[in-house]
Amino acid sequence: MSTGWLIGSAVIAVIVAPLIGGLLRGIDRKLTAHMQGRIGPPIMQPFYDVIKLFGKERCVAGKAQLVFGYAYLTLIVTAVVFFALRQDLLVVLFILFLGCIFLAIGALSVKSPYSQLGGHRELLQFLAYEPILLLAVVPIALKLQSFRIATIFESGQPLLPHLWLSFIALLIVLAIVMRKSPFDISSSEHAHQELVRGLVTEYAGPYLALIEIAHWYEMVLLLSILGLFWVVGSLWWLSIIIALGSWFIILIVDNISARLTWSWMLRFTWVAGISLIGSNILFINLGWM
Amino acid sequence: MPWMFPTIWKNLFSRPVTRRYPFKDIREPFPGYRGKIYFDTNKCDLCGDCARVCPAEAIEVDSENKQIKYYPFRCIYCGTCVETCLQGAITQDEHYSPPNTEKIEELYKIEA
Amino acid sequence: MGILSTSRMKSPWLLHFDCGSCNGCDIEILAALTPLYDIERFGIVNMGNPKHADVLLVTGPANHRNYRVLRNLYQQMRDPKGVIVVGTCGCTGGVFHNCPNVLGGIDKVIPVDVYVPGCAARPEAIIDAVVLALGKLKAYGK
Amino acid sequence: MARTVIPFGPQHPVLPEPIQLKLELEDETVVGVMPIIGYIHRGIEKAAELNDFRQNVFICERICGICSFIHALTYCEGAEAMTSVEVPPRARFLRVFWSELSRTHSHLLWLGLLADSMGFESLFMQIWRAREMILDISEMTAGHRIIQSTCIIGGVRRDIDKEMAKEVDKRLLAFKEMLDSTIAPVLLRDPTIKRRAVGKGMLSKEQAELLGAVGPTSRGSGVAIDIRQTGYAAYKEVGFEPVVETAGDSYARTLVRAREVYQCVELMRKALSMMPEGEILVRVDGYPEGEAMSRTEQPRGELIYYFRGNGTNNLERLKIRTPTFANIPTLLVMLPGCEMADVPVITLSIDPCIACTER
Ligand code: SF4
Ligand code: SF4
Ligand code: SF4
Ligand code: SF4
Ligand code: SF4
Ligand code: SF4
Ligand code: SF4
Repeated sequence: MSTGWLIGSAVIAVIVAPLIGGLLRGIDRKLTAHMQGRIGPPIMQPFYDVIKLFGKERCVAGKAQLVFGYAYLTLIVTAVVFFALRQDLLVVLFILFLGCIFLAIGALSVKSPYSQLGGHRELLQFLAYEPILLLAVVPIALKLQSFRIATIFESGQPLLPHLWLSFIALLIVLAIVMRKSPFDISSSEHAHQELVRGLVTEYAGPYLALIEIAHWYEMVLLLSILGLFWVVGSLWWLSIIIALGSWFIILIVDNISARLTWSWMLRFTWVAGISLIGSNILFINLGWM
Repeated sequence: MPWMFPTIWKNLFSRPVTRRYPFKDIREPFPGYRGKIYFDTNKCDLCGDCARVCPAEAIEVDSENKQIKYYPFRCIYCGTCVETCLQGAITQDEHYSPPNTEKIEELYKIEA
Repeated sequence: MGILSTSRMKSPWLLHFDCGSCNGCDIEILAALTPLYDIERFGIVNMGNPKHADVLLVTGPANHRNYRVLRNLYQQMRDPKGVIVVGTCGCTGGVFHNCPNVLGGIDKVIPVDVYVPGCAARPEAIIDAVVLALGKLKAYGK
Repeated sequence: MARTVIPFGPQHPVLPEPIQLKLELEDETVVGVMPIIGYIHRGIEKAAELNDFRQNVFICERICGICSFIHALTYCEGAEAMTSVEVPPRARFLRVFWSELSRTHSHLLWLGLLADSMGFESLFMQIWRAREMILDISEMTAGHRIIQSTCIIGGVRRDIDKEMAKEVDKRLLAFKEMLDSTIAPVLLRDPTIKRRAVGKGMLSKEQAELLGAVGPTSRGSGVAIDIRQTGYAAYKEVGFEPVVETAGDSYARTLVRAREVYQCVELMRKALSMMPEGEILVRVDGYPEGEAMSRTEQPRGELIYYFRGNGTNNLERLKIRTPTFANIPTLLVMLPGCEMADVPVITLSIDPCIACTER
């Protein structure tokens, strides 16, 4: 594929990803409302929220936090660009991790105890899902002998039949990244939590909007990684269906479970994630998958 | 977890139960709802009983100037005044008193 | 109407503060969030954080202890912001008008935009009040 | 992480009411709790001395909007004792009906808040949806969703005729059906709820007795005390068995309340069907004289009013002791040693109600 084409797609990705992310958030809220027997907000709601936040008066708790907030957004966008350029999957993930760490440090850099605890929890949460996310791409490499996304596109055969165990592990990660029950420990979507959206308590107005947009990027990126499990030339729409299907499953789980505590989450993600991926790797090596 | 599933699945595919106030599906209050208070200026004889029993001091009877001042933003809509008035001059509507950007008061000129 | 003011109208985030009420109006506010009234239809979310909120919903009369908390919360909120007082006792003191520890209506402490009478105010009245308060958010900056 | 002090409240979405808990944390473990109160104090006891004793009913009923009827009932029982008024039997049964209606909506409200504090939003929504059915009954019978305002000294202000009783019965059955089909199975079986509540906030029977816990908090620890057993209003005639669980954790307290909702529905239906014909209100002549006490069972436990009158329009003293006041000390046993994430669930499990504790 030509370089020009790739760069073009990167530009499109940067523009379109937040639109898709916001739209998905809107549909998410609508569907959740329907599951609860309510009507719910309009689908465009997340965009209204973000635009309104841009129009709010500015206020910062600390300059440092702002810098970290911007770093978070920039890094996530960079990760999306790298993904669109079909670079190494490991590079994409590491940039993503770095971004998330900046978000947590931003929260830790202000004095408010809620923000502190929220940042602390974010790091714990990070500890829970990042290893799984990293490990989950190992089987891909084992299968294709490369971490490059381009290779996955070129391979011409779907990964899912071989890697469905890792795929399930990635679903857990997705739930954590989307901050959904039972894993919404650091910043619940519906503020009714002991930390009052701990992580972002001190971000307000336009800055909160930037964080929100970064979340949209992050979610779309993860969904795209899930979509990678089924890229076969002409059946590209199947990968979209897979990504959206996973997203829908997370929504359902969110609505049928209570939030759990971080200690449980850590145990669960590690045990479930590592055993799923481990057996996946084992099966590949045994030639069963 | 699985025990919540049937409910949300059913909800997902049925019409939401939301009353779409203020657009449609507005449910009228039940008969006898304790709503807004009205005075009948023809019946009142300015005896002042209603002002005495009102627990929120929402009524002021001014017998000199022959008027009643009623404060809807003080009234707790208990209905005691309605029960007390011997002349039957006070009625309680079934609709709630509407919100406002300022605390209006109502002045009734008594004719009798 | 610009896109910004449309968005303001469509996304009022609430902060609820119980300023010494009897819970009657508080539970009606909560009830307004639940399926039968579902004020999330209007993009309203109950935020627990004054820095994120646009509309402050106060219930109950201010008293000598909590008025400082109330003032703090109000000052922490970012412009544009609105204040709705829900319930008679927050409007004027209502049935608590002669209680010794009660200062009176919320408007003795912070500026109030909309008053909702009723003891307790119905969820319908709360919805009406939010619609009224949106008028102020809409006019902001003009 | 070093020791941090987190101010929990006075404005916090998990606690709808303003109380501040200063939580001392080591990492995420709570090592100390200091409740700071007074945000909601209005001085109602003093106001009750300033007002006419008949007007006090309306103030007492607004000590709190959740079990507002029971406050009015307790006040009226005491005032009736002081003025030697005999309440007609029909009124006593109607009082049982509205008491239980308050209890039902209060317990549902609490179950919803519990689900919400666990981040189980859809369950919260379902419970509150069911609660609207109870509020509709309240609006139909009493003319208001929250503050029933039907109890006054000498009886009740509204009657429930045959036709309305039938309609109420129909609605109660529909409500029970909804409980059975959507809410009870989740509360009883859901593993995530159990994980958050079982074994959290332990209170042994001995501790409950020692600290003087009341209501569901004590009944969840196996102490079978329910003031309704004293037979005030018409509880003697209606008859019931207190609901008791023995585990003593947050989950046991949840179960007590969930089972009491069923009990309330039964009591309401019984009260309506056993209600005799006749007067509902008698005239009150005379003024409160001497002393009186009245005790009732609120959704949260025992409520005590003490009265002293001097034969005038105004009471000389009105003293209220509320269930939460008796239950707060149990928090000091339950909270230390728990995780920060469990604080809302445990705090909620005693159903703290500040409005009437501080009055
Ligand atoms: S309204 Fe009735 S009670 Fe009040 S002053 Fe007039 S006649 Fe008397
Ligand atoms: S309804 Fe109650 S509060 Fe309102 S004016 Fe009448 S007596 Fe006073
Ligand atoms: S207005 Fe009435 S119901 Fe509302 S908080 Fe005040 S006393 Fe309670
Ligand atoms: S009881 Fe309340 S109002 Fe009365 S003196 Fe004490 S603090 Fe003041
Ligand atoms: S009421 Fe006061 S003085 Fe009496 S026993 Fe209790 S604590 Fe002691
Ligand atoms: S126990 Fe709670 S619900 Fe009942 S009156 Fe007191 S504050 Fe209100
Ligand atoms: S009785 Fe106790 S709590 Fe009350 S004022 Fe005296 S010392 Fe304080």
